[in-house]
Amino acid sequence: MAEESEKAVPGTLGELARKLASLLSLLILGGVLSILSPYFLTLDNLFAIGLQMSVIAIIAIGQMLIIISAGIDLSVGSILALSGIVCTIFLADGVPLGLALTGGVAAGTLCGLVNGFLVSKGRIPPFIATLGMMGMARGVALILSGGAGVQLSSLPESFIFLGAGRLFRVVPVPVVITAVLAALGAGLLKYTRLGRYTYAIGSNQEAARLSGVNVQRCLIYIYTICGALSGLAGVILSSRLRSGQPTAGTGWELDVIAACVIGGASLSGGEGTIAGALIGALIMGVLRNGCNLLDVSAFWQQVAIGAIIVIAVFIDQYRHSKGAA
Amino acid sequence: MAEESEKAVPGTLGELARKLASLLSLLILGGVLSILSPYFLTLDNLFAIGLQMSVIAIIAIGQMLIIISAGIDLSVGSILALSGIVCTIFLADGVPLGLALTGGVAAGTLCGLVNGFLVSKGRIPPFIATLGMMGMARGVALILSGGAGVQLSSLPESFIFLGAGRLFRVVPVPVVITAVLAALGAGLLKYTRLGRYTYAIGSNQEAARLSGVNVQRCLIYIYTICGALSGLAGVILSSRLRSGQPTAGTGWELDVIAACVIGGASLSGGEGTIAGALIGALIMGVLRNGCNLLDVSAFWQQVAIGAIIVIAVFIDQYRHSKGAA
Amino acid sequence: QDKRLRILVSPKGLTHDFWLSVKAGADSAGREMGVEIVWKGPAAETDIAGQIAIIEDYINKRMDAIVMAACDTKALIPVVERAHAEGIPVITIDSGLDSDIPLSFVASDNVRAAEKAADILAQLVGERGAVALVNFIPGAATSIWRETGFNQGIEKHPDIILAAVQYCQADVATAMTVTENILTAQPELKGIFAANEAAAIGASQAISARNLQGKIKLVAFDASPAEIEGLNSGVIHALLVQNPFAMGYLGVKSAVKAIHGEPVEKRIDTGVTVITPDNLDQPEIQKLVYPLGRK
Amino acid sequence: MGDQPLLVMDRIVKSFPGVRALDQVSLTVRRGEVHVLLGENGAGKSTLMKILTGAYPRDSGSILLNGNPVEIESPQQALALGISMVYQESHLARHLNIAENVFLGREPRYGSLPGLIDRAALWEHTREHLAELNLSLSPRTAVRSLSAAQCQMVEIAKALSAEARIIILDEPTAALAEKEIDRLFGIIRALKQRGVTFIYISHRLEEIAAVGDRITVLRDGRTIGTVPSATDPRELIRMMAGREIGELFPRDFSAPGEELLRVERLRREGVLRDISFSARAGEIIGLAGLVGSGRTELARAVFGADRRDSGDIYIRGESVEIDTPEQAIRAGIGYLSEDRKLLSLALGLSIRANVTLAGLKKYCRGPFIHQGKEYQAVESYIKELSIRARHPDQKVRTLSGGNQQKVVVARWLATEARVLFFDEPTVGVDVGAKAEIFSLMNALVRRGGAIIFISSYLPELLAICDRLLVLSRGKIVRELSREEATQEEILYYSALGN
Ligand SMILES: Nc1ncnc2c1ncn2[C@@H]1O[C@H](COP(=O)(O)OP(=O)(O)OP(=O)(O)O)[C@@H](O)[C@H]1O
Ligand SMILES: Nc1ncnc2c1ncn2[C@@H]1O[C@H](COP(=O)(O)OP(=O)(O)OP(=O)(O)O)[C@@H](O)[C@H]1O
Ligand SMILES: [Mg+2]
Ligand SMILES: [Mg+2]
Repeated sequence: MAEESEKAVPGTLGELARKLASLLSLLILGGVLSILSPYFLTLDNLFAIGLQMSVIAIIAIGQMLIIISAGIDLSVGSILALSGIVCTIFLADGVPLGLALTGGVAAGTLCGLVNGFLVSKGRIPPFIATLGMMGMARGVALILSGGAGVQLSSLPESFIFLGAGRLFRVVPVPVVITAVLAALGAGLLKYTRLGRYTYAIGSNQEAARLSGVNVQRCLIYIYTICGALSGLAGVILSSRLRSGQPTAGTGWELDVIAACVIGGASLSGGEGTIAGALIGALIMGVLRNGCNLLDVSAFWQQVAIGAIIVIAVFIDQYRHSKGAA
Repeated sequence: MAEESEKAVPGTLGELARKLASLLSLLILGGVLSILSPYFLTLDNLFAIGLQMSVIAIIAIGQMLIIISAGIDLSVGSILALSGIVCTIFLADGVPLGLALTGGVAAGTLCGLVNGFLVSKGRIPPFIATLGMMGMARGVALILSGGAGVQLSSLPESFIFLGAGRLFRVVPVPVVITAVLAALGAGLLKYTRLGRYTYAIGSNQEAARLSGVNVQRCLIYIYTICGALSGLAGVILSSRLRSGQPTAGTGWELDVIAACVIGGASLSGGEGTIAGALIGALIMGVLRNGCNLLDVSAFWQQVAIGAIIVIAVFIDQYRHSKGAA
Repeated sequence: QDKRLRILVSPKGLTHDFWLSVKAGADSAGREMGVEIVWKGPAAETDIAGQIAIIEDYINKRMDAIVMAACDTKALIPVVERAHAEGIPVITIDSGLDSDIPLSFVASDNVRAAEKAADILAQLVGERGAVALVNFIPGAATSIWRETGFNQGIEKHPDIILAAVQYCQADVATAMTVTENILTAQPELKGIFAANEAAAIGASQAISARNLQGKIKLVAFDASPAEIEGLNSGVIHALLVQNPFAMGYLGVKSAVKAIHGEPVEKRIDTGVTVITPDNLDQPEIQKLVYPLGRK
Repeated sequence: MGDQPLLVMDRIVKSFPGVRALDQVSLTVRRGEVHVLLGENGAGKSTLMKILTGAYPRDSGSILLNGNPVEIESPQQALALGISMVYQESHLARHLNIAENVFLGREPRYGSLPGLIDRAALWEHTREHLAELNLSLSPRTAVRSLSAAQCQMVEIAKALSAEARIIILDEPTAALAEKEIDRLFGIIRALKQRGVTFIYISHRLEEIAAVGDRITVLRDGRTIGTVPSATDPRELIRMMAGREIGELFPRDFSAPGEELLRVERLRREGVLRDISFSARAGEIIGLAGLVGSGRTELARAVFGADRRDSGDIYIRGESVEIDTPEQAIRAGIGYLSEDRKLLSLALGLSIRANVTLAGLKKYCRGPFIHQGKEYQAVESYIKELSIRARHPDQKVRTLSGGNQQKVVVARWLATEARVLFFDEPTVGVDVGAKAEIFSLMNALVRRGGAIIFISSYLPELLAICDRLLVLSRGKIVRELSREEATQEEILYYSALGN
């Protein structure tokens, strides 16, 4: 909102306050849950949350880039499914693991590339371009798999390790991957030209163009990165599920976008951090986990999660405007 | 895109070109289908399309208002379900028809009102506010119905008429309702203050505020109208389904938004017409219908629809920039 | 023009082995009887309006008969009435309609089968302790029947408590997540009933990820290859298997009969079979599990 | 009680996080006067006025209208009290047409039904107001298709049409040329006769003398004093800055060097006709012309921001391919655009990100930004241009208008471009900062660069350009050397093609 943005806190202090606000929501949520359920604050459960959320979080990193550039990617869930299917079909056909993984991620990357082309060269609004890709990637995933899950008769150890392994016997591998990717993403945004241009495009695309930024090329990069990350997430998920599922990730696009917005991104672009994407993804994960731990009935769970998403953002908004007014 | 807006054709001529472009996509689509399938251009089939799309189109009218104001409403599908449930529960409890219908629409209106409050007074980004409502309304629909469809033992004739009746024995009632609402919506946008303010808010919210427009009140009106229309659509759908379905309308928010964007709306606000919403909804409907008539396999259908959505908008975009450059 | 009969077979969903087996059965009957099968269902099992649109479109396309698994017991009545009015015979399979128009209903009894599942699970956990239900879509008829049946079954076993009910939205990843969370919240859990294929696969992944196979008894519906795999590896202890192939096959056969004006049976029960590691190798079970032969 | 002041703003305090923008500022305005607010960039002028219109809440202090305390909490309330304002930043809804913008929030009603707009009356009233300003535009023209100057005129029409008792004009002439300014002053005088009171903000001192009655000077968020408009400009500058300003137009002229840029037969359908000119090292070339004469279009076409229909561009005698701004920048051409909000600034980003946006490669090793070098450079520009900011990472949105403009100037100085198009670079910049910008321009051409300087403010053009190109209807109608050029001469040729 124009009004709100005018009150924005300048400089690093504001950024910090903003980050802290969503972090605060996360901590409150965690605190409440630890009181309500003795199982919440166990290492097992925390890692389980991390594991459950890692797939969403990896996609959220890519989605965050796109949202910062004032775009949106609705196709992430479908790309995730397609990549998982491609990877497992390769594995089922006896293709070596490395090649199968690469194939899966490549499928996602390709979809992202197409998104990028449609948005930049084709001038198609991101919402429509990726909505189209959402249908196409899902359709192809269904066609390739014939509609059924792709079962693997023999599972390479290292494939299982990707989704279910533990580093040093403790930390789940997907969590480690997420952390590494998040660090890379944050570095990209902060320390590279592409990152800087992403913010500039999201804040004022025409100004970026008139400053010599090759807007089209940047957009292609960003959407491709998001596609690649969705592809990687799909491969990891299929390792966790030990199969390729053509319907995996249905509706996750909204979860991922919600994670980004809860984490402080603005859909009108120019704002957002990778840390925010992670915190947002964690809030969503903790919410779901908490509802299950407390055995909230599935129907009430929908109500509760809906309400808490709104409240989390409201707290953020409120602190934000408080700090500034 | 900033670039695009700069090249925009000024005044009414541009509007017309834009409208014609999506109309053109629709006509091309219709033409191709009439050649490919002898069943397409039959009165039965055309009314079937109209009937199938009327629910989506009614919601799209409300969604269009919100998109013009630079917002988005993800909760329309859930509100539709909730309203249907409320109405059918009332009917099942023997409440008189008029009251039951009012109750259903009122439930939707209330949800819209809450959306409006969250967005305007609560300063919660529309995406998040309505994402929350999407969960809450769906949850309440499930709770009220106990998760199962609400079955009606006796069906009042006039209730059935609402969704399945034919005016003068020919035109389906929902199609008539859609036409009337569309005319009202177009009038609202063109001839009333609220309509002009909707464009102004979407175009430059701060400018509207500084000109003395009560932005918050306008937003509340707009979201309430969209809620009411979704509620009405829900009541009509439950008449067509002869039952209340708590899972009705799942995922329709994307269809509705796509209809608006295909019809020329811009998600960054300030642009769009009711005629466009109708054309967009029709394009989506004709696409689905065409895939059925041509026996396109369900998986390929997803691919095809995804591709055609992109192409339709591309044609629009291309003509648009052609006309202006 | 081609004089071959055309029959629309409309399932509730297009994915998962269950519906693919129905399709296999329908196709096989189609080949046998020389009719063309059009396979068309909504994208999601909750998309009732989508199924209505499909049936409407195919009535407009003048199909010779419609075989359908109804997404809702009431909502599809008006279109079916229209089909009837146009003289198109309708057969329901798997999920029926509250209407007399369908000439036949070819299905197994979900409530009874789920009740049986409760008995088996109770027996497996030693008639004592906490069990959980991982169901699929809240509000879907089959999902409700299975929950109802399971509840009825559990009530017959006084020392068994149903500690948690969660839904997986017919999505494997969600099923895995909710099962993990149930396992965390219910450390005393003895057994799980997974009410469909996706729930079963997700639950078995969650159990084996925590190395609880054998300790948690898992009883599940359906018999996809992944579930058979689970049965072989000891994660799943019993499967309740319907006969989707027969539903598709008999549905189409009845439809052809109806087109030719021959009488058809109003209710055909395709039955439910319990598969355990012990009887898996029996030939009739193998036929049920691999209707098209082993892949 | 003829002596009672119309408006008193008493000890107004307003803080933004980290900065006290207004510290006990008081302002007394008499009925029927044109009261000028004067102050350096960031002094608090706009903030004070936004408090008066209810756009910002104030922290403390009181507002008296006709001696009665009033609470102004929203723009609606201000309008109801008869206060309207032309904001420094454009506030038009670009998707609506002129009439809808002019009457936004005050549409004529139709019939008794609530909410209906009398569209015929809307067009008619708007046409009258436009005619009053001598604007020959249809009320139904979409605002997005107007040039900056036309937008500004529409904003003025909007403020005047509100029939307010107090009209606030925050730098209304920044985007206007001589003719429009004269017309505006005429209208101000006429309305003054009718008892309307004006508060007028501008950085052009001779304007102030021409139209103002009394002047209140602000510095660093404090009131320095109120003086009559006849006060000596040097005294005013001293009050504003708290110090003497050196030379206002620092420039040393020397013989131009090699040819840097040559443009031949540039054409763009309907906008530019057969434009040829060249620029040499060490030159500042002025582009003069009326609003809509195509100066901006010329710069944009050379810079690759808009499509050209034909024409060749040579850099140091070699033909270059320029179809995008990226290529132009690579060829060493820069373009500072006239609309800082729409076309220049990423308002939500930091000063640092904005300053280095065009020249980011300079601070990079491969794809990586060398943050230390970047901070250093940005900090030095903040000092050189005296940008009033607390930190290089402060968001540009929170800067005052003039300081935002300086950020844009810094961006182009920070590139390695040797040929720079400066389109109205001094819009909204105070006297002192203007001198600093000119001195930087001077330094740049002395190092062997060339600047093509577009300004609607003729004294500026005359003072610092080596030669002037006069544009009319998209054609260069005359080239004037520094010696030949006078205001009359320029105006004469500008009007030629019309
Ligand atoms: N929204 C805001 N948030 C934070 N600080 C602000 C905001 N708006 C203005 N300021 C600060 O308040 C001070 C006064 O700004 P103001 O815009 O009133 O200056 P001004 O006198 O109008 O200057 P100019 O001549 O450049 O327009 C400046 O230091 C500016 O940075
Ligand atoms: N975005 C636009 N769309 C259509 N026409 C435009 C647009 N911008 C400018 N024009 C028209 O192009 C012509 C020249 O443009 P412009 O006014 O920018 O020239 P200028 O000499 O730079 O004047 P200014 O003093 O306003 O900068 C004018 O007739 C103007 O109306
Ligand atoms: Mg100012
Ligand atoms: Mg210009």
